[in-house]
Amino acid sequence: MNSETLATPTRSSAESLLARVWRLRGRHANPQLVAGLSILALFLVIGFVLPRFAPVDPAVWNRLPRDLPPSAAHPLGTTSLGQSVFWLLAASIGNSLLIGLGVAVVTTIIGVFMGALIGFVGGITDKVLGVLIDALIAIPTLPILILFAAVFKGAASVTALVIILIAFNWPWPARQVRAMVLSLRERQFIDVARFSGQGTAKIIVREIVPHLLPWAAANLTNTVLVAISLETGLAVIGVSNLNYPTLGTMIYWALQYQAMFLGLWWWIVPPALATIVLFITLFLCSSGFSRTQGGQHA
Amino acid sequence: MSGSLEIAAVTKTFRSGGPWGETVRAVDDVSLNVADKPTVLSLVGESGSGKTTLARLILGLLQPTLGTIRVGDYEVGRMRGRAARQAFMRDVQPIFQNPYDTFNPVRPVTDALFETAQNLTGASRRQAEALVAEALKTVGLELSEVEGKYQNAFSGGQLQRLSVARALIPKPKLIVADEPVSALDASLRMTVVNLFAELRDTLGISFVYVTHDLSTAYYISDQVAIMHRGKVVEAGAADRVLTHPEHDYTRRLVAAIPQVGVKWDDDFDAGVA
Amino acid sequence: MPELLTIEGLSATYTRRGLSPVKALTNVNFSLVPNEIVGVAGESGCGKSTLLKVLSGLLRPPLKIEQGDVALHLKGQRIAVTNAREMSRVRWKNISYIPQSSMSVLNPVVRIGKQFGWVVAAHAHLSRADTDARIRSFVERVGLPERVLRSYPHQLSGGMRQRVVIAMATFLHPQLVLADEPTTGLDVVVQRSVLKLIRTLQREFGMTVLMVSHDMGIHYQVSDRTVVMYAGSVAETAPTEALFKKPLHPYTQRLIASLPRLGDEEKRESITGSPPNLAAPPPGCRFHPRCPAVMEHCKRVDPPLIEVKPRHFVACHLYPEPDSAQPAATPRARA
Amino acid sequence: MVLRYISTRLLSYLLIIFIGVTIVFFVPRFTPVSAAEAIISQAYSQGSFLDPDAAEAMRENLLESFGLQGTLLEQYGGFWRRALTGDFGPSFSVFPTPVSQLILEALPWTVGLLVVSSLIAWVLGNLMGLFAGYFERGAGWRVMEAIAVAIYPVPYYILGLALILMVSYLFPTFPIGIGGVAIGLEPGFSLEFLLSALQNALLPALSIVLVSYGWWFLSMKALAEGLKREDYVVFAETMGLRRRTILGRFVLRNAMLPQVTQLAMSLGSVFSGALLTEVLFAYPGLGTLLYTAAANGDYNLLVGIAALSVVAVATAGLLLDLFYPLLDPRVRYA
Repeated sequence: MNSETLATPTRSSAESLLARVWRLRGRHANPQLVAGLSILALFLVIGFVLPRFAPVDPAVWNRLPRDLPPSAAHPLGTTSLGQSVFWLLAASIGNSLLIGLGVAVVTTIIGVFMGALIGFVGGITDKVLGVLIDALIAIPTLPILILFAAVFKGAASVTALVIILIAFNWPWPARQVRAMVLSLRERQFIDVARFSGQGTAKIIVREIVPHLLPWAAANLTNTVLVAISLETGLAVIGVSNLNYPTLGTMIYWALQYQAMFLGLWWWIVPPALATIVLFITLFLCSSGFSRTQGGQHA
Repeated sequence: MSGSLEIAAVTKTFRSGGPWGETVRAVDDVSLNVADKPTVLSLVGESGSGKTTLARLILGLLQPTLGTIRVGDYEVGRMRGRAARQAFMRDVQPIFQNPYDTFNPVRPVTDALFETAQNLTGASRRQAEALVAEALKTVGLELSEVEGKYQNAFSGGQLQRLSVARALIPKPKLIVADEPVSALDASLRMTVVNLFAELRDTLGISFVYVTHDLSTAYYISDQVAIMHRGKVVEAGAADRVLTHPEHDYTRRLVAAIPQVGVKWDDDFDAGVA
Repeated sequence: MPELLTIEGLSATYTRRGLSPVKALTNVNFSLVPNEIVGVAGESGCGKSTLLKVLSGLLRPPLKIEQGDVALHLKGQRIAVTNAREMSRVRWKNISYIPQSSMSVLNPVVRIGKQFGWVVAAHAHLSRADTDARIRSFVERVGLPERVLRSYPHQLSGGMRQRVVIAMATFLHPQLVLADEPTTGLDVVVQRSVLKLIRTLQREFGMTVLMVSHDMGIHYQVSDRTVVMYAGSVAETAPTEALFKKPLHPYTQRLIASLPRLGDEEKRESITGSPPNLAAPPPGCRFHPRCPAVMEHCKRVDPPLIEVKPRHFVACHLYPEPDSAQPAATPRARA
Repeated sequence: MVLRYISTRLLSYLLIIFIGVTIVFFVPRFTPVSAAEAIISQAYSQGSFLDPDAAEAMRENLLESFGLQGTLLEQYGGFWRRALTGDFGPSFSVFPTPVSQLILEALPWTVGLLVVSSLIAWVLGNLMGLFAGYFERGAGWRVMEAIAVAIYPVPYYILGLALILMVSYLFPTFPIGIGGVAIGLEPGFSLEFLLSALQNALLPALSIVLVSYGWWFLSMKALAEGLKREDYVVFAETMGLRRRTILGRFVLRNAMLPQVTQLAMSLGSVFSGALLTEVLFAYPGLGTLLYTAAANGDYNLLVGIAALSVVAVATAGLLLDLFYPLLDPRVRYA
């Protein structure tokens, strides 16, 4: 007998994930998540809607006069390559998010599927894949990514990069989902579901997956962060596809043209700042989502 | 179809700590028989005695390392194919210890009842409704008052009755109840315990009642098996085993129950355990 | 006999933003005298654990005392449990605590002997060697081999760990020990020996033990006096023998009658209904929706706790108030 | 029992190295274009820097590295034979210096920078996180948390970039250096050399310290908040133990278990984004070496660093596994 059992029933853990997030606006405010999602929405608009209105393709060089400081015509000035920083930034944000989301969505799906499968099926599948997953996690990604990217310097497409990022990132969610499924599998309601005549697939989908959703949302945003960070890292040292505008390649070109030392701050500061804000935003979302998990085990 | 239970020389070992770990005999060469008539068999023991493992073996949730278990016409764990397993589940149903974990917190409690009806009896949604309502009535609940609610809307006692109702839907011959009342307050326990006795008498269902509580075991059992460190140390008619225990361990167990009305004798000393 | 602890008109609530406050305790009155074991019985949500939290003086939000007075009386000095400063001075030296789960109350990565040493060092000024020697002999006194002092908690059985915790709680010979379900999770044979240890130490040191347990059988075996709580209030309190021989409150009667006994074929029934939601308790007597002897009066007026027989108090309208009795009398134990 | 514990760990250690090195071998081969061709053409395009003899020698070596003469299995076997002796061939960008020599020269710089800054961040972050988690209610701790939240998710190199921007625009007088030491200084234990090295390591170290400080602070705070509610901590408070004992021997001691694990992992993963920080500051460590190798298509050097990173991370994990039981009595080689 404690305060928990005395209290009126806890808020229904049956609420959908979205409802849970939404309700957090109110009394049990989760300001982190609300702030994170709001700024993320802003980034999505800047990255995916704004570029449609670009007067000139920002990816093409030498369309505009070079090295112009910010003005009414060019809100963030122009680069030494004759691009509008403002429109280039919008396109870069969009592309970075696209890479991040692409990697994150596929990674999370593969991870949840593999984790749920090996966790629930167990046995030899679990042992073999478990070892593989542990090894893949222990292997540092960046040097191998650089090795891969360097071998194809220039030839590696963005798609190839995304595929490699997926290949190296699915083991994380898989391992965590496996652990969660292993503990969920011990819950009584799973045994009850078996004795209700439910098949394995239905048990996974109906009984287990709903418990993984808040985690999956947290993992998704976190993977967006990791993927963008890796891509940016590769771009900053010049081994990704440098013709594809992303936050990383934008910083790369600014550094290559000595923007910092030539006083072209409007070229280097916006992408750096945008990257920092984007990372903080994604982190707020991801840690906010993990906090909504609290209601799960009421 | 019958509800007889035949446990023949069953041993279950677990490995602790990985593939090179030590082997633990959770259930050690246990043989028990329950005749084909409505019976309550209690498996009584303390934590680690192997009683829950044995219950899970009977349910087929674990496979015996050695020996066989037969329930009616089935050899547990040897059913092949979904149809055979479902047939087994029509005859044997479980009730678990923790009422708060019996129903998935993210789904309405009645989902599990409807799924049982539709999967195991092949009923349509409408027929299922009648089956669910009937089962709920047996345990003293109305479908209209529970439908669509989640587990946190119920007390432990109500959840445990819902759990019994779900188990009753396929009209089983045997219900295996693992510590079904230990999470309930003493004043509410007898509702569930009396319900078992009533179901045995009216519907002819046999029960395997797993418990560490000797008083309720005495109260409803026809037969009792006392388990200690994986072995059955004493088994027989409940009245005989619990009021005139022969095995030393059973005696110590009986002597240590804090019963109202029987004062402990002062020179009793169980020593440090 | 002077009182050791007095509880007068105690009401406490759990308050949480956005939820209606939970009235965990309502107008609780009783007191403890030196050298007795008082059992507090009751089921989930009856307020027994909250009571222990208040008595130990470890009040933390969301728990809050609404009304009433709880005080310790030590050597003529009166210490309110809400006085954090004074309480921290007497804690463990004069009033100690045996928690529920010995599995998790010991630091898993520190040897028992070391943890024991910290407890002693925090309250007594002894030399290192002196401390060690006394701890060693005390550990033997509670029936444990000396080697447990060199062990880590996970290397001990549940019964041994609980003995360690009991030793820590009684080492300084406190006048009052609060025990919260001290045998939960232990097997019955071990439970019996642990309870026996508590009683032996209590008699030997002349301590007072307030023991909370949901198990009526334990109170029957161990307690000198039993307090039965229901829905945050005291329903009945009496010397244990009298309470079990002739319970007066309908709740106590039903509760005892619902317990099956070995060798007894009598049909046992649960109490109908379930305990009230303390965020919105029923008016009048809180037991009235479940009471077989309910009267109109019970639905409106909360019965006061009155002494119907010497040292036997009950809060029920079935027992008329004697003219002389003051309303809301405090049951005083007379030893 | 001890033997079993060690052999299990050793087995998984070897397995990780096996899988990791195999990936390093196969990744360039599982690609649509022939990696060898790509590198050979790159090598030739850089042939202008080399005399024709050296270019030819390089080509020979490249063919040998890729083992293009044998079957895939033979190539793989040859790769292992050379890898086990630490022989990754000559570097192409600094031909014919052996890769192992280049790595050995760069390693002390990286280890010095990363180990020192990681340890500083670890100690500071854990201490602050401990107090912030234990005394949750203070407003000051909340501000610190907000700062940590704002810094931790940013990759090291982006923060490094931000630091450079701030320093060059806002505090132009700040004494930063680029490179390992001032130009012209010979390595040695002279005061001048050490000071110069310290000065030049300041900014890269600061960016690493800040980011990892954020991580340690946040994780320690979460741990301390959780531990504060653990039964044994509450009981210790009930028993009136000294606050110093509770903080040190109960909260900190138990929080150390996961934090040491994490530290070992993070020391092992010096090959993460922290390496890229070096590039920004032209700091002469492994990161810059990796960058040069990538920029010049120095295949041997890239493979050498990648293989080294696999071994280093796996070794850190193994050492952790072997020492962990000393820290946590519950796993005493069981």
